Amino acid sequence: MKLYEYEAKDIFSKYNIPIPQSSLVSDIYSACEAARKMREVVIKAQVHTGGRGKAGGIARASGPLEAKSSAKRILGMSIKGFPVKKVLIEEYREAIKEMYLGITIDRKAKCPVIMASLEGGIDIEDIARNSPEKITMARIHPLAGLHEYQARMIANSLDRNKIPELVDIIKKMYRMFIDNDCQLVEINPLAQTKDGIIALDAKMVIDDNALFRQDFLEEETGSLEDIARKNGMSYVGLDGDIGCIVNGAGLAMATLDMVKHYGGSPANFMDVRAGANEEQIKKALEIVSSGKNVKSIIINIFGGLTKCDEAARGIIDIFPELKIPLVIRLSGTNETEGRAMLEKHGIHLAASTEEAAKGVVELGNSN
Amino acid sequence: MKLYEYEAKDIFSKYNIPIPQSSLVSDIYSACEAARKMREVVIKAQVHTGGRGKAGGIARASGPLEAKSSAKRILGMSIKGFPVKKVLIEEYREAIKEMYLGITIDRKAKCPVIMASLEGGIDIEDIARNSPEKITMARIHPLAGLHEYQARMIANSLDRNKIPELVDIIKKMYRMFIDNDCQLVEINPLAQTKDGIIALDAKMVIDDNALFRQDFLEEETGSLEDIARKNGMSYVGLDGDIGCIVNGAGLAMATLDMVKHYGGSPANFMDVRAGANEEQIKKALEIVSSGKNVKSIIINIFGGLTKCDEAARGIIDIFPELKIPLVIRLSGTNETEGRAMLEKHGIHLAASTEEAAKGVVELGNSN
Amino acid sequence: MGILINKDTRVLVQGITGHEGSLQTEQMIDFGTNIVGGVSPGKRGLEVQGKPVFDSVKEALGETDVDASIIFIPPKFAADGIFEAIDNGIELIICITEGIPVHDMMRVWAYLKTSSSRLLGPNCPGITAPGASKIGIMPNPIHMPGNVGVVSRSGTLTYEIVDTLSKNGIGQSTSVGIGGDPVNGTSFVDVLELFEEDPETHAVVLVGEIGGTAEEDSIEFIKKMSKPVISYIVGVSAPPGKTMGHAGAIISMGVGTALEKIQAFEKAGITVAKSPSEIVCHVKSIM
Amino acid sequence: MGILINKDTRVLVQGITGHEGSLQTEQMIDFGTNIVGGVSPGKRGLEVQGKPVFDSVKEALGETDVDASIIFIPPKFAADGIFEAIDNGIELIICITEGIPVHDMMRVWAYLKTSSSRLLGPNCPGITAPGASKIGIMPNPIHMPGNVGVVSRSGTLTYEIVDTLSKNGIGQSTSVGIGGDPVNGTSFVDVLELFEEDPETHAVVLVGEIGGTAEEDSIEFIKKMSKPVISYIVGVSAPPGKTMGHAGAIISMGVGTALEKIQAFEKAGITVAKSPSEIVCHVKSIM
Repeated sequence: MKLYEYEAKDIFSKYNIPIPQSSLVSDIYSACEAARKMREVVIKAQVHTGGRGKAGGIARASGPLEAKSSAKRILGMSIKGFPVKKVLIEEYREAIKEMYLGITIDRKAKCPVIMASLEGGIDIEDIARNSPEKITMARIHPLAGLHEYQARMIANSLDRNKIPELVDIIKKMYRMFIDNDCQLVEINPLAQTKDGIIALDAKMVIDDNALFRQDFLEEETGSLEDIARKNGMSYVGLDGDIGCIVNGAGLAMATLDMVKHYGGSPANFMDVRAGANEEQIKKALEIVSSGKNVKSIIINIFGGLTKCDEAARGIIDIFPELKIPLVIRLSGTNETEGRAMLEKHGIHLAASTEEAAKGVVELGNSN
Repeated sequence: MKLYEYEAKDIFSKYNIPIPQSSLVSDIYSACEAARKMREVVIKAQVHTGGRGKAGGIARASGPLEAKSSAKRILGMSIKGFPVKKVLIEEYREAIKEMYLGITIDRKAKCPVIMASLEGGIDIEDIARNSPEKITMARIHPLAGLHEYQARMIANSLDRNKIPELVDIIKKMYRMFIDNDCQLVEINPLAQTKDGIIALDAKMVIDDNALFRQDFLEEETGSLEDIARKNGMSYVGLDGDIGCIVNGAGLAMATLDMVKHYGGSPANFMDVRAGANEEQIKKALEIVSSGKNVKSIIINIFGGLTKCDEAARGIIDIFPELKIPLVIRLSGTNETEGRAMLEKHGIHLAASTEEAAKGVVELGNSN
Repeated sequence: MGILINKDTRVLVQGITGHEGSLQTEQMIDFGTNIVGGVSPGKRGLEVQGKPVFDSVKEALGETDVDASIIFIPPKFAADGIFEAIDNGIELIICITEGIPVHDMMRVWAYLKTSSSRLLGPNCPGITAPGASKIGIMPNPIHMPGNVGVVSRSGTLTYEIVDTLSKNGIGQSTSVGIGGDPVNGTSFVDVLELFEEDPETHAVVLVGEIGGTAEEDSIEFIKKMSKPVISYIVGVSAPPGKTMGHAGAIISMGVGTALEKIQAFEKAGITVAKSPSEIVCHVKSIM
Repeated sequence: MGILINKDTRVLVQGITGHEGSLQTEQMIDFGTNIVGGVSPGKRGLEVQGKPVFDSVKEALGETDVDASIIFIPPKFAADGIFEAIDNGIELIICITEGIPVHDMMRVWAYLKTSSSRLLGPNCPGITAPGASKIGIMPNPIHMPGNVGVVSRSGTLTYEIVDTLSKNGIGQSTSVGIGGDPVNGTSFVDVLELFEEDPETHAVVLVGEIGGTAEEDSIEFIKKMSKPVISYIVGVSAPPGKTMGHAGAIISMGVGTALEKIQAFEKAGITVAKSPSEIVCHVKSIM
């Protein structure tokens, strides 16, 4: 779960990591009011995507009027498909030097890794790819935690003259990473100003699997992704016209690959997960069929924990209302019962993933 | 550093481990006042020694007057040489069942160990010796910390019907053990009452080496032990008449053994530690010579970090005022300089620990 | 005999009284697995599918020998169950649980390295040795004894592959799901090493997917193997940056796309099948 | 050649710019130890006794090879220094620091076990191979090359024993102080194993003291040794329950009195000397 900059900065401030003074606003009058209290401000779009600067989602303003007009422009924007509903009005702080500091999970070493670079403010992925020697890394033992010497080493790589200040930030940041079950905490840029070191931007991604022990609230956007998640499923919208409902991510990817292989174009990726019941299958069909441009649907279930008769019941429940043609494949647990139920309703079944994929693509071509 | 029961219970209450309501008092009027607020009370001597119950340092009273008279008796007591200066007036809680719960350090396994027994209230050492099968133990990985299943296992061994309550206490107790750098945390008895499980007694020992990062204040008793500690040395009073000043615990023990071997009886054990300087040697002589019954003193220095000439200077500084005969042995770093300085003042030196020990015993015999 | 398990392997079920634990215990017993009992705190004295339930792994070990443990504990307590199994010296731990926080798994991994236990999973379908034993949740009927080893990061896709092989007359020595989470206990290479040593395995089917570098990390070992390896990697159609169903499938820092993996495999001369039926063709052509 | 170190051992000094670190570096250089540099955070570029100072162990390793590290860091940061040495793969770590919190050392010990480093100490006088190298703080002049191995839990008492041996013409192969803290890195048995294997060591003097069971734990190994072991255990006159100078010497739970140790040794047929001069007698009688 991605946090917005302002949410991340709230947490930063709880850990006493220095951040600029700021106000979150969602209308231009509040923006104007907020800017009145500061000398020079930055107006920043709050969206869950990178590159908002390049897209014009960040503006500097001196004075409330200028802030108001910039806020007006930004609040009307949409960045990479994300409408800007809130902006952060933040006190402008001049950076003498911009650095990068981040903590993420090193999948290969299976431990947290702290990364720091003197080249802050820009895309860290580019630096990692093109000049990895410009990144200092420290891998953290998950049981022993961050060693003082490691914090010092990272600090030393950023600024030899600000070691205690940087060590303090690094230690707090690591604590924050652990306490909040983060997959990523990032300060980019971490700026040196005349009044000390300060986090100008803040990014945090929380492990979805750990939300049961964290206080973060999922945003209610009403999107298909959210509805699916609330029903214990996983939905990703794509550009094509074939809806795909599969149990298990691997089989789902295989199904999508196959659909593409036969010349089709998936409209989405819907993983109903292990053990999906009648209700979930029904819900999955509802969600997928409500996706824009969906012209046909493939359902591919290999029952393990998921039972084929449960899946069949879910399909039959919604089948009469459904206006989109289906291609179904059911295998595994209670396959015979499931197939029999569907066939009784005159629903034809494919024998394998490949046959089903081919079938759904042909369906599209014949339309 | 041992904590008093009331200090330990203060910490228990910070961690929300249930304890009886209580007041710490040092005079009988306050004792009376405190007892007025409770129905039935226990008056408990606050001393740094075990066995206060057997010594009469604990009394039960119903009503303020009875409490007052018991407090009067106990505040006048001395238990194993410790005068009772404070008593805890504690609400009496009837125990349906008395259990033992403790965390200490397993030196062999080099990790914390949680111990629990259904036989609470009595001497856990006796149980450990005589019926070890009555103690359930869980060794804790110092980096991984207490696992939930371990807390559950310990809880299960105490009371199958109170697992969540006990798991909660065990987890808090472990946290307390770690946070406070404890060598020991003990609840004996941990009592089951009609209102739930409660810690009736509390014992905590803090690692002296960790006091730099803990808030505990050493008690100011003005004892020779305290004065020595404040001067970076370690003093233990014994029953004999030969004062012993040695650098290093091992050499000190060897010296004491040798003194005993030759028929002498040490009055103390004074370890001036590695790197003792002139001032410390002087202070050590002051402390040791002020001990009661000290008829002669042996100084045994094997200089490593401690320099023999520094030691000699310390001895010479105080020598004129000293009324007790000395036997001195100096070896190691700057030995030649040290010996020369002492000999110039007519102070004779022994050539080895054994010679010095023999010498100091003979000195006593000749008196 | 296949790898890691055989018909004598004595299996303890951690979380046996839960819905899934109980259901899958029944399935495993049907398969012929030697289930010796289960663990469920506070449920000592119960029986599930005729097997005794204990309060703790330690208590179970006081009553019976155990070679392997399978974990059906919910995500919140699953890591603790793994710690308990490790501390009690269980040699093979198979964790089925999906959705364990990655921070928990990093801690488990660091702990595991200090022990001699092997962990399969989490978020995996377990392991099946057809005709001998199954410690996992793969559907019983799909398996067929034979000489192909299957190793996969997926769940249902593994069933699909195993089922396709069986239906085409290709039996398996052992099928292993290593799990799709970013931090798991057993890698492709760990399993490939075992297959390479196993006389009953004549060829290996490796099923990979986008995310991480688990597939790439196995290339050097595959090149040294004496046995043929057929690979199948899914997720070619996945857009970069999207999570496709589980945490393991995040494409980050420019590594881990299916295409990159396929290209790396092909460059190393490893056969890459484009579909389950192509796997069958390749296996038939070499056996 | 003695054990663990020789004249070629390249030594890094962690905490080299401190008072003690600098002083002892000078002494070690005088002894002939191959000091390659030191570490002191923020002091890069300085020189101590002509040796370069680095900000970190990693930085030092970028400039020079290191076989062993000696730690003179104050108690508050000493454990961190050990972690740094372990993480950088230093094979032999000798920690002189006295007064490290026992909780820190328990964490260090658990960490150490996951590595291949050996830790000597803390709160120890280090190790001396007479005529070759000294990594520690034992006074230079007391040593004499020879064939007796010395292993001890004490500091100054070790000097006393080594000095007494030398003055009586008995040279040492290596003298090792394992340290007196309750949690330390190297045990008597670890050192005895090395002495048993070392052709230059013909007999061993073991110096023990009250507290813990380090001495008792070595009995089984001593009984199996081909080389004679003379023991000396101090603290007979210590009253039970009193801390005699350092944390290692607490008598707890009825184990660890000097008398119990002596009796256990004598029961196992191990020679126990009653004084340094008796050690000399025993050693002379067998060599």
